[in-house]
Amino acid sequence: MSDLSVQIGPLTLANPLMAASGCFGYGVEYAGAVDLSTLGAVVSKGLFLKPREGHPPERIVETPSGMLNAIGLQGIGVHRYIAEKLPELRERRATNVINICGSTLDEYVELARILSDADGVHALELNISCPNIKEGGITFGCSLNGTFDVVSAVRKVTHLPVIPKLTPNVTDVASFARASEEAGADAVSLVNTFLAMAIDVETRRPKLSNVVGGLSGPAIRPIAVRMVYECQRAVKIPVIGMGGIASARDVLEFLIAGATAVQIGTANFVDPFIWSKVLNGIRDYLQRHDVARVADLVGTIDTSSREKQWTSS
Amino acid sequence: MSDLSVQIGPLTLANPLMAASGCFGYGVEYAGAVDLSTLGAVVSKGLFLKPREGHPPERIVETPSGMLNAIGLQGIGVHRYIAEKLPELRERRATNVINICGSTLDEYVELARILSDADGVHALELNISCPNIKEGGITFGCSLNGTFDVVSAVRKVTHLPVIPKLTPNVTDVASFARASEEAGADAVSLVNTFLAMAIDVETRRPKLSNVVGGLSGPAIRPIAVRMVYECQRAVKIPVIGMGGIASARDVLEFLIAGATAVQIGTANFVDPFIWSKVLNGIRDYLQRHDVARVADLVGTIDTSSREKQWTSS
Amino acid sequence: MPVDVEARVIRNTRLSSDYNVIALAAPEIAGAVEPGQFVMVKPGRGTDPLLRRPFSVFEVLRREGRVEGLTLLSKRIGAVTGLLFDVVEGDVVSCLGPLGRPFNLVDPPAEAWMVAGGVGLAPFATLAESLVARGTKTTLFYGARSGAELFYLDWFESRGIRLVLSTEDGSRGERGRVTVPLERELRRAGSADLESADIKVFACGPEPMLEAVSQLAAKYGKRSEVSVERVMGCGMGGCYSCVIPVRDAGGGHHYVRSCISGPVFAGADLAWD
Amino acid sequence: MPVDVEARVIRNTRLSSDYNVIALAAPEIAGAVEPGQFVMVKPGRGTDPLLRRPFSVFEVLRREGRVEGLTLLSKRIGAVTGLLFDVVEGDVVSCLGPLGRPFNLVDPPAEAWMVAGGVGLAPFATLAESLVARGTKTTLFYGARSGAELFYLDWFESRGIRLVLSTEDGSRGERGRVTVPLERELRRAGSADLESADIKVFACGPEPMLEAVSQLAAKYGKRSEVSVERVMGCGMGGCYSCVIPVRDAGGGHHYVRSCISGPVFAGADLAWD
Ligand SMILES: Cc1cc2nc3c(=O)[nH]c(=O)nc-3n(C[C@H](O)[C@H](O)[C@H](O)COP(=O)(O)OP(=O)(O)OC[C@H]3O[C@@H](n4cnc5c(N)ncnc54)[C@H](O)[C@@H]3O)c2cc1C
Ligand SMILES: Cc1cc2nc3c(=O)[nH]c(=O)nc-3n(C[C@H](O)[C@H](O)[C@H](O)COP(=O)(O)OP(=O)(O)OC[C@H]3O[C@@H](n4cnc5c(N)ncnc54)[C@H](O)[C@@H]3O)c2cc1C
Ligand SMILES: Cc1cc2nc3c(=O)[nH]c(=O)nc-3n(C[C@H](O)[C@H](O)[C@H](O)COP(=O)(O)O)c2cc1C
Ligand SMILES: Cc1cc2nc3c(=O)[nH]c(=O)nc-3n(C[C@H](O)[C@H](O)[C@H](O)COP(=O)(O)O)c2cc1C
Ligand code: FES
Ligand code: FES
Repeated sequence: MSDLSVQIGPLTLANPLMAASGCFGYGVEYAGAVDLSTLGAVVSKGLFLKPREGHPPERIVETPSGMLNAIGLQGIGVHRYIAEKLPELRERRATNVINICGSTLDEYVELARILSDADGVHALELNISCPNIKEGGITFGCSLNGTFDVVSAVRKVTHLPVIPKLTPNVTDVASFARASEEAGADAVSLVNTFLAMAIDVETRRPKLSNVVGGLSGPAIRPIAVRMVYECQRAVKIPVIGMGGIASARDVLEFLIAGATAVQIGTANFVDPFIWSKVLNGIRDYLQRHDVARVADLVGTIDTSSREKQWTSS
Repeated sequence: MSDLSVQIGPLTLANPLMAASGCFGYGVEYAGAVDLSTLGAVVSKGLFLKPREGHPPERIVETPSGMLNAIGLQGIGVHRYIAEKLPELRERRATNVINICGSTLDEYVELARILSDADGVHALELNISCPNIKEGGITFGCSLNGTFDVVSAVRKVTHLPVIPKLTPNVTDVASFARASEEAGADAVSLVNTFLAMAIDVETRRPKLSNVVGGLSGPAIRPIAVRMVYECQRAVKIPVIGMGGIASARDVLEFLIAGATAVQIGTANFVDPFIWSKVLNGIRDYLQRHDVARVADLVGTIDTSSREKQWTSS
Repeated sequence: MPVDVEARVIRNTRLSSDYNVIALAAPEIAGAVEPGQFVMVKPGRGTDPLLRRPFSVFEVLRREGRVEGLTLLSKRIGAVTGLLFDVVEGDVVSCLGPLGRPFNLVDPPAEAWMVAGGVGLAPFATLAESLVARGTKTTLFYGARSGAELFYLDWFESRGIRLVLSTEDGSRGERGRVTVPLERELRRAGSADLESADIKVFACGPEPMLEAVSQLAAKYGKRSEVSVERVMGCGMGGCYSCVIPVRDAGGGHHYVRSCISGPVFAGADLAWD
Repeated sequence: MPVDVEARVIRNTRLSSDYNVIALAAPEIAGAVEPGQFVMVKPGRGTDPLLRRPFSVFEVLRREGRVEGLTLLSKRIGAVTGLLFDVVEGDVVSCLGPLGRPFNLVDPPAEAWMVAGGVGLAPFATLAESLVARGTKTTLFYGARSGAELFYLDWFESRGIRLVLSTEDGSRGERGRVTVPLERELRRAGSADLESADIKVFACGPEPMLEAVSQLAAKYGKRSEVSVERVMGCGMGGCYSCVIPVRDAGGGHHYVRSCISGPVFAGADLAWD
């Protein structure tokens, strides 16, 4: 039996599959479909300090092999999360990564402080990349200094693993991974969604109430794989990859590109039973290829040229 | 009958449909499938000064609702293009936009000089955004100064409309549109492809010989529409939009977002007879919506909120 | 919890140029579904279309006493309903369910009045069967664009459901909106010359119709339950796309996920603005 | 020029767990196609899968003297061949063609030797018919993994084609590669005790096989034409994905587009290096 465990800084995950933030409710919604303790981790829906109503509908629209969302981070806020969701998650023995969002640096710090004291929190994912809200978040994620500042401020106040979540809406994502590493991050995760939009041509109005939204799903996978590949070569800390993963093959593609673990988002909407299917597919692959530990696959992409190379006459 | 003509700087196109560079051969390949004079314009395959062999296969790979390409700009070079292709294109009364690629600023200038003297060239599209070659091109396209310099250098040596083609692989594409406008561009076109990759998990090798390639096709459309929308609000010159257009609806979406004209690339591979279908669809829409000129649609997106807006209790 | 079934298409019956009924071999779901619950379906393979789409379970199919499958009543409006219109016997449709909160039934002597607008008929076949089984007197107010779009009338009649029909073009039943006969009958019921005035109104159809029905029910002092149709990404509470504003105690509103808190809501709870 | 036909599936015949033959109602293409030409097909709707895929025209179907359609011999290896394996009668497959350069036929007294590896059989049914019509003596060297993957043997035999079979597992014909019997017969033909030594070799199959066949033909002084299968994005010369290196006068190579300069090439022109 292959060893599926992977290491994210000080945290050991049972396997590399994490439920992506915002795509798995608070986790409890899916407890009937999947035994939460069998997941590498459950990443919570993005949490602010205070409850938020989010954007009015329409909040999603389907696009070719993808979807746009502009949920606007509707959520119950960190205090109700701790009071109402964490106990059940603890009971179900989920590994909980909390996705935190602030409008200011201080809010990130306060969230980190509060969550560091909570029982059953295993890591913090810093959402500095949500394209759907005007305040904060992505303004940190699109600036190297902003990224460095948030990560180091949070680093100072928590013993938990700190995982900044990077936006793909930048020229050079690897530089953000480096800034995160320098600031003391235990890992980076990427990608968040691509800023995008869709228009109803009959009404000439945006299909989303928020005008723009974030593109996720299989459509973005080739870009996400490239970004993971770039980041893994730029830093020594683990990279958590995501973007359009919908099968064991896709997970393996990210691992081989350089991801130590992966998250599945949109595909969980399509198939809430995806988790065991993907895990079985990975086990099968490891066996067929005689790989003892899933961690041995990470970054094993072979870019040496074996093509018949010749030059023009 | 609606007026389909649009204006790109000094150039009038019969309609807003242009064949995208690299997706229509040199144009002559498709002369049997579509009367080239009925297209708004034919954009040539990217041309260097010298012939190029391009990358070894595999050069393309399909991805969800998209494709990666790393052709590597195989081509016959500008001189053979003028000698072997332009005469037939002239004869077929095509409106010819030449997509030029250089490794240095001087090469762009020389290409512009040579083409300005050629009969039957109607505009220059500056490919400063090809993700598939190491030399030049995208290094200009990812730097505001580089973009400004190439555009102004070419501007100085040609009377032809100058259209820099922007890469989407940047944090703020609108700033590149502004730099282009300041440097004297007549229009900007976007998007070129997104840098991306795919891995064969069985061999752990990249699927493309060039490791990375450019993502095109319907998958990228929502991102491209957003970028066109941003650019159109940032500049006064026309924006030529592309990225995943595969139907009249998609063309209309780009026009409403702010594109004055559009290019169709990947979808022409799927359906070489797409051109008349799309034109008919546009005509039908204009009639149904009682719009006299297609140009009247440009940028008519209505972002005013008509949703029931209310705030949380 | 819901199950996911790769359901074979048993048959596809076209009712008009837009409406069809698809019979799916999904006995696991059909055997568990309650009236008002829905399934998330996806025909074909590949990632375009990507997301499943929500459909009410229309009928539960039984053969020789055993549950064989279920049907969907589908109106063609876009990508997935277009594919569903064209499926043929032997094709496979992924079907996840049952999902959502069902209608709350009523027992005699209370009466049930079902109000359907167009494809909003879908949840009322199973509801009618459950009501009839309890002996609850049931009426179907059913409105459509034209008589050619009023389906399954015999089906309901043969089960003893009283039909009150209306069409926008007047080609069958009363001309105009279904709320006109509904209000007339509510008024009449209020005047107590009807056998029973304990009536519960169930509605499914376009949201403006649901709003009107809820308000009419309230006006005449009747309970109402409406089944809403918001765009759903997952059907499981995971994505927060399907939210609808409900009233809260303080007089304000907040968004709840219609896939897990609904799709059936008490008409009085929704914040129709 | 090619035409694009929304072709109805007339029937889908499964030959094994991977191979099937799909009959398509595309008479416009079938009536125009020459042996060795191909079509670009796309089953289903939506944008995943996105691109068409190239397939040789396998048979031209005739009914009462009129061209009715064509068939494709498909081997299931991925997304589109998977969908084609599952199509049912009445489904629609977009079919663009005919495309590419055909084989150059030979007339008696020259002989034609066709060499097929696996699904590389596909272009040889139409080629055989054209050769037979000219009275050209024709042999099919046909190799596959096992006897169960040798298809249409009766079809070829009934048209007077001589069959030389080989399988990798030896379950039918000679054990091993198809190039073994090919070389033996080429050698024998060179020793002039055969009726005619003017032989043209046609090959289709995996590229290593095509390379070996070209080299054998050259070694024994025979002309060869091979049909190559490169990944094709458009089939029309638009994308430059399908390139293959050909020799040029100076002793070097350059890439040409196999969709419009091929898929059939003289074996001697390709730079196998
Ligand atoms: C709980 C529930 C039960 C439903 N039951 C049925 C049923 O039994 N039969 C049936 O035919 N339909 C039913 N619907 C509606 C059905 O889900 C939509 O018609 C379907 O999702 C459209 O998918 P599509 O791919 O064909 O259209 P798309 O291509 O996704 O959309 C086409 C257009 O319709 C709009 N649209 C999409 N979904 C909806 C919606 N829910 N309401 C209004 N407009 C929409 C889109 O914005 C777009 O403009 C139900 C919906 C819900 C939420
Ligand atoms: C001119 C021509 C004629 C052809 N005729 C036939 C025919 O008659 N019958 C038939 O079954 N096939 C034929 N092929 C091959 C056929 O086009 C491919 O099998 C098909 O494109 C695979 O599509 P897919 O979506 O099933 O596989 P994909 O999902 O696209 O690919 C699956 C795997 O196969 C690889 N692959 C894709 N295309 C090819 C290829 N051309 N050769 C080798 N590997 C490939 C991919 O890289 C990938 O690893 C022909 C090809 C050409 C160029
Ligand atoms: C509906 C929806 C809501 C999301 N909410 C969040 C969020 O709250 N915080 C966050 O960091 N990312 C959020 N994301 C982004 C995902 O976590 C993930 O980064 C992205 O969707 C790409 O992965 P995928 O293609 O597998 O979905 C959300 C995505 C979707 C589709
Ligand atoms: C095979 C291929 C070759 C291309 N070659 C060029 C090129 O030579 N020059 C260029 O500017 N863009 C090139 N492009 C980019 C397209 O012109 C276009 O910007 C991009 O594909 C997005 O449009 P689409 O989604 O409609 O294909 C190429 C794209 C493809 C798919
Ligand atoms: S549909 Fe996803 S939360 Fe309701
Ligand atoms: S397949 Fe596109 S050029 Fe040959």
